[in-house]
Amino acid sequence: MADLAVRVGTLALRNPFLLASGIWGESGESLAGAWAAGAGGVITKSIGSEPRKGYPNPTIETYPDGSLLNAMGLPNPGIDEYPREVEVARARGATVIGSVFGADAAEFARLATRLAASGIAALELNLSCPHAEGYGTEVGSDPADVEEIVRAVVREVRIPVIAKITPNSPDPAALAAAAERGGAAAVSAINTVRGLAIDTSLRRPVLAHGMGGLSGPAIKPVGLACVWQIYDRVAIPVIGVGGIATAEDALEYVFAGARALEVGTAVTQSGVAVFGRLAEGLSRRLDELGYSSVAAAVGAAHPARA
Amino acid sequence: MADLAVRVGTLALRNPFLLASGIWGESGESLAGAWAAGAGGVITKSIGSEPRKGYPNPTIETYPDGSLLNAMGLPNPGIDEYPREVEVARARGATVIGSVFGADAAEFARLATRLAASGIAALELNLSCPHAEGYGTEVGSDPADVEEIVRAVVREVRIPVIAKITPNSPDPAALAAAAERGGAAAVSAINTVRGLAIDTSLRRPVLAHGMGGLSGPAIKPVGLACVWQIYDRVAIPVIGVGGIATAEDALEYVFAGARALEVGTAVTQSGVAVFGRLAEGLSRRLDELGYSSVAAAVGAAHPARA
Amino acid sequence: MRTVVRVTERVVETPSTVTLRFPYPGPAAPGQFVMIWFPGDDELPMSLSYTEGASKGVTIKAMGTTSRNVQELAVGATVGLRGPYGNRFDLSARRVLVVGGGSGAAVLAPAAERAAAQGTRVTVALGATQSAELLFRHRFEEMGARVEVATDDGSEGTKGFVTSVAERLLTAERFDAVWTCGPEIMMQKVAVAAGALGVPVFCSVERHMKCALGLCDACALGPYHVCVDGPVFPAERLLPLAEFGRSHRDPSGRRVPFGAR
Amino acid sequence: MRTVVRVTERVVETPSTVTLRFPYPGPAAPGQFVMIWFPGDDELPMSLSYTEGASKGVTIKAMGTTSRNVQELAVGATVGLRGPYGNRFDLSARRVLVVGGGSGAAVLAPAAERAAAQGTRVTVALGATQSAELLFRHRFEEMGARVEVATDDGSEGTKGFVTSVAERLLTAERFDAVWTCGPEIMMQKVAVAAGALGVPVFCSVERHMKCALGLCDACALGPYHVCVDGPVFPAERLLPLAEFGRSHRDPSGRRVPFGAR
Ligand SMILES: Cc1cc2nc3c(=O)[nH]c(=O)nc-3n(C[C@H](O)[C@H](O)[C@H](O)COP(=O)(O)OP(=O)(O)OC[C@H]3O[C@@H](n4cnc5c(N)ncnc54)[C@H](O)[C@@H]3O)c2cc1C
Ligand SMILES: Cc1cc2nc3c(=O)[nH]c(=O)nc-3n(C[C@H](O)[C@H](O)[C@H](O)COP(=O)(O)OP(=O)(O)OC[C@H]3O[C@@H](n4cnc5c(N)ncnc54)[C@H](O)[C@@H]3O)c2cc1C
Ligand SMILES: Cc1cc2nc3c(=O)[nH]c(=O)nc-3n(C[C@H](O)[C@H](O)[C@H](O)COP(=O)(O)O)c2cc1C
Ligand SMILES: Cc1cc2nc3c(=O)[nH]c(=O)nc-3n(C[C@H](O)[C@H](O)[C@H](O)COP(=O)(O)O)c2cc1C
Ligand code: FES
Ligand code: FES
Repeated sequence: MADLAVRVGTLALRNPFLLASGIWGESGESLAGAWAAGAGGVITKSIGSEPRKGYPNPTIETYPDGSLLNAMGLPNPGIDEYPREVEVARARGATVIGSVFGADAAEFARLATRLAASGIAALELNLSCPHAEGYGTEVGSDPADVEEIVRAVVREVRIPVIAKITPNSPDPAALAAAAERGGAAAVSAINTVRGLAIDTSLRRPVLAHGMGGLSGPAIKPVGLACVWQIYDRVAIPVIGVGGIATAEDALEYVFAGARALEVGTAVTQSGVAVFGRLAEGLSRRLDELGYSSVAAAVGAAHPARA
Repeated sequence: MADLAVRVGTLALRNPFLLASGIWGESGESLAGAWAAGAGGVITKSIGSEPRKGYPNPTIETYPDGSLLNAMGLPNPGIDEYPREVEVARARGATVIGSVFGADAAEFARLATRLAASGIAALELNLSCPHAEGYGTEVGSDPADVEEIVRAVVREVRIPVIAKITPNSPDPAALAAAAERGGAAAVSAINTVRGLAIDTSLRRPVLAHGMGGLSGPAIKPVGLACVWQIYDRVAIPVIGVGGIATAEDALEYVFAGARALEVGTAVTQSGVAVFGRLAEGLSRRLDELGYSSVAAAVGAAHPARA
Repeated sequence: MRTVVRVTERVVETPSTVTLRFPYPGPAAPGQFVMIWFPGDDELPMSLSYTEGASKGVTIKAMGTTSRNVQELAVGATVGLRGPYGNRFDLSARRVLVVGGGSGAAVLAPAAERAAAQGTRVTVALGATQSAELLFRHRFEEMGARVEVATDDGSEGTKGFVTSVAERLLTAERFDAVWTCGPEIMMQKVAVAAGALGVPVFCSVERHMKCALGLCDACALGPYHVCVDGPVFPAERLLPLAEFGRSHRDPSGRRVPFGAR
Repeated sequence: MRTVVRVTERVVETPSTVTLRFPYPGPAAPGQFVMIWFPGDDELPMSLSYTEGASKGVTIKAMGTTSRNVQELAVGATVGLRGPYGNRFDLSARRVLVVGGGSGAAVLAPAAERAAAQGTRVTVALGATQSAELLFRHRFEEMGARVEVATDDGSEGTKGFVTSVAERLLTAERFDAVWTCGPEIMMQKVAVAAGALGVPVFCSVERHMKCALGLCDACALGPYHVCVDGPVFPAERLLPLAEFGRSHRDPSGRRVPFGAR
């Protein structure tokens, strides 16, 4: 049986499958549920300085292939309230990875310090949230911003810091390289892909916010492309996200260069039971292909390191 | 019956559905075939200075939902040979729109002049081709480059110039605005979305080139988002591209702000007969919704102009 | 993947409650809900108050902004629909006590209707603020159910809470199951009372909903997600939860006590 | 959406031709082709030389780089497959003349085999550079076909082109159809000869292929795309085309005369 345990920097995971941020992430009981179902770790909803209700409904649109478009608008209970949810999950043994979002380096650093105090094992920075609403740009699309934010956070916390990279960029690997320079222990890629849906009968965007983020099967090729390019550019571990629903998807990401994986939209199919199936399926597939561990398979599709 | 004829700048089209560049675009007979099947206009393969064989096979990967990943590598007969294909299509009455790609403004301008001489009705600039291979960036991802290229071309030709925008950008609307400043008569969005596929049995990327471009149903939300944002930012007409396979898809694009539409991947389903079906379906749907013309419906989903 | 339909019928059920009917073919079961989008306004979870045939319906009580706005919705208005979502009432019990408060009857009526048609003996304890607000009272009667009512102001039936009617019925008669929907404190009381007598209770609960796909966590209730694990829960799953009857979550995910709603 | 399979059998058919067999379940018809990927090397269109059952096969003649490399491919080697693509031979004729040159027999053999099994009388005119290169000669004989051969060097049968054998057979006997695959100039000659006698001719043609989905235009031949409209065409559609027998397109899309191949 192939060894599924992986290390992402100093973060030890019992298996590479993490609950992605924003999925089952508002309540400690839900995080604990994903852990109990077999996730290797659980990432919290992205937490900000103040409670946010998020955008009004409709916040989600579904596609026939299982892909989703969402504009939740980063609802979260705020940094004052949220640590208690982390504690609920930790009390049930979960490896909890925090996620925060902010408008600038100072806010990220402040949030990081506060969330770190709740005992999270690592911290993911959501660098793909709307910076100035309506401008269509993101705080994480400029390498200089990314580097500055990561550096500011790394200065404040002792746990591994993971920079989550946007795919809405001509060169996501440059963003990952900036995160590495800033001291990130790892990068995760990708967050959702900018998208929109229109209801033609109603002549209006389906989502109340208009613009949304695409996730699920449709973006798997996009995520794989980002992970591939990032793996070629940085030395720190890469965490693959985007459209992972089967062990085969996971293996594509591992071969492209991912050391760990996040799973979001696939949870809609049959709940967190997906984590057990993914771990079992990946282990079986690694056995078939003759790999003794996930780590041994990371990046195997790259010619230079195959 | 709703009027399907549209004008994109000075370019008059009998209906808004254009054959997208790279599809049925190498031979004049094929262009003429798409025209005969009912396309409102046909865009040539992107033509460069020299003949290019393109990348070796596999150049294409298919997905269950009909989406494709391709890395053709811009095969084309070169600017010396290609004008004869335009002439074949024009002799059969087709409204032919040329497409060119180059490494810099000077090359674009040279190609534009030569292709314009073959009697094309308009010229699309493929601003989404690999600039420096392997660097993952594109000639069209910097607004300053886009403006410079468009300006150089507009100076040389009298036909409408259309700038084709990449979605692999934090702010595609900024690229469109740059094209407008440069003098473009219209912008088209989007070209393919960067993607990758890995064969896990073979432990290698499926496409010989590795990186590819995603097209078809998976990217429709991405194209819609770009068209929406561009429509809000520029005054020149927008041409929508990406995942259009049904009249309903087309209408989403029109409501998002597209005045004309390009159809690529959908041709795999049942050939160019798709053009007749799209025109008929769009006309019927416009009638149902009480629009007398395509033009009247453009951008109708935008709150300010609804 | 929404269906946009036109409202074909509008019935004012009580001064504060209106039913909207619309074509929405496909199967649905009593207990399930739809996400119904009032364009320009909110998208809300609403139980199907009519589940049979192609013409479905929802019954909306004026509570907050949107639910008040849509009281005025006319026939011909367009709404967006997705679903049905969630689980259903188990209709196998032969003698059922239905306990409804406020808009709770919206989801209980189709369940009772289908059960009654199958030969189940249905008894209804129906509560409201006042006589005119007793939702689906005649609908329950028409299906052959016995209806006992309670009103806050005593304008009809027992004055006070419907829970006291329910408790009286539970001690006086034998039931195989209780189905309840209404304020959570009401459901909790009913659950405790029936539980003490060994009668299984099924509660249809509400939580803030966004995705309705079991993804966003907005509707988390203990270890459950009301949108996919519910909305119908056996009371024994709910009673151990610290939140049941006490707190819910606002749209930001903060835990809010029920009083503070 | 490729299937990766292992080669289960390798048969050296002639000094320059090898057949690879592999599991590839699903339907396929004589005339269709697959895109077969030799990892690390090219992906090429190849007619299925075995179309029945789960074990399919291709028969590859050493022509250029990849087709030469894969002559050495061993049992157990992995290849990627997509398809089958393209149309098929119409097998309804009762007396068929099959005219094959070079690797053309690869696509003609399964068609003849299935037709013969249905009771069609099959006559084969088979050409090659030399006796040892006569592809599937025994396979044709085993299915009960009459085989007449021509070799460039006269090492067996008529010395010279297979077209002269075909022309002789066409004038001497009655056929309902001619199926042909081989060098385009050969097919053109056969088409003209049979056409003059009123016998319909079906040609399996080759063009450079990339997508095999009717999209990229690499395989354009007049108004047709060989990958979806072909590879089998009635000769009367091909004969009017300026390109047929004269030019094809290289991978860049340039028109290249056949000699310059
Ligand atoms: C499964 C389910 C079934 C329901 N069935 C019915 C029904 O049949 N009839 C009926 O009248 N009501 C039903 N509701 C309640 C309904 O969804 C709304 O909560 C109610 O109509 C108030 O909405 P509002 O926009 O007017 O309130 P607002 O002014 O927006 O807010 C008032 C309160 O309404 C609730 N609310 C608002 N938005 C939502 C939301 N997206 N999800 C859940 N609660 C929300 C919150 O508690 C909020 O504090 C159901 C709720 C759920 C979860
Ligand atoms: C529908 C179809 C069925 C075919 N069936 C068979 C068969 O059963 N047996 C067989 O031996 N050959 C078959 N071929 C030919 C085969 O695909 C190759 O052309 C041939 O094997 C030479 O390939 P190469 O890579 O060795 O040549 P290269 O060294 O790459 O080039 C030599 C020539 O091969 C041709 N070629 C190369 N790549 C392609 C391509 N992607 N598509 C088409 N032609 C190409 C070109 O004309 C080129 O000039 C078929 C071709 C087509 C289009
Ligand atoms: C409903 C929803 C909410 C999300 N919320 C967040 C979030 O708060 N923070 C974040 O970094 N990513 C968020 N994401 C992005 C996911 O974590 C993930 O990057 C993306 O969905 C791609 O993975 P998937 O295809 O497996 O869903 C959200 C995604 C969805 C679908
Ligand atoms: C096989 C293929 C080749 C393409 N070649 C070109 C090209 O040469 N120039 C160009 O501007 N776009 C090219 N494109 C992009 C299309 O024109 C179009 O922008 C994209 O495919 C999205 O539209 P679709 O989803 O309708 O296919 C190509 C796309 C495909 C699938
Ligand atoms: S509403 Fe999103 S999980 Fe239930
Ligand atoms: S091979 Fe692409 S169109 Fe035929």
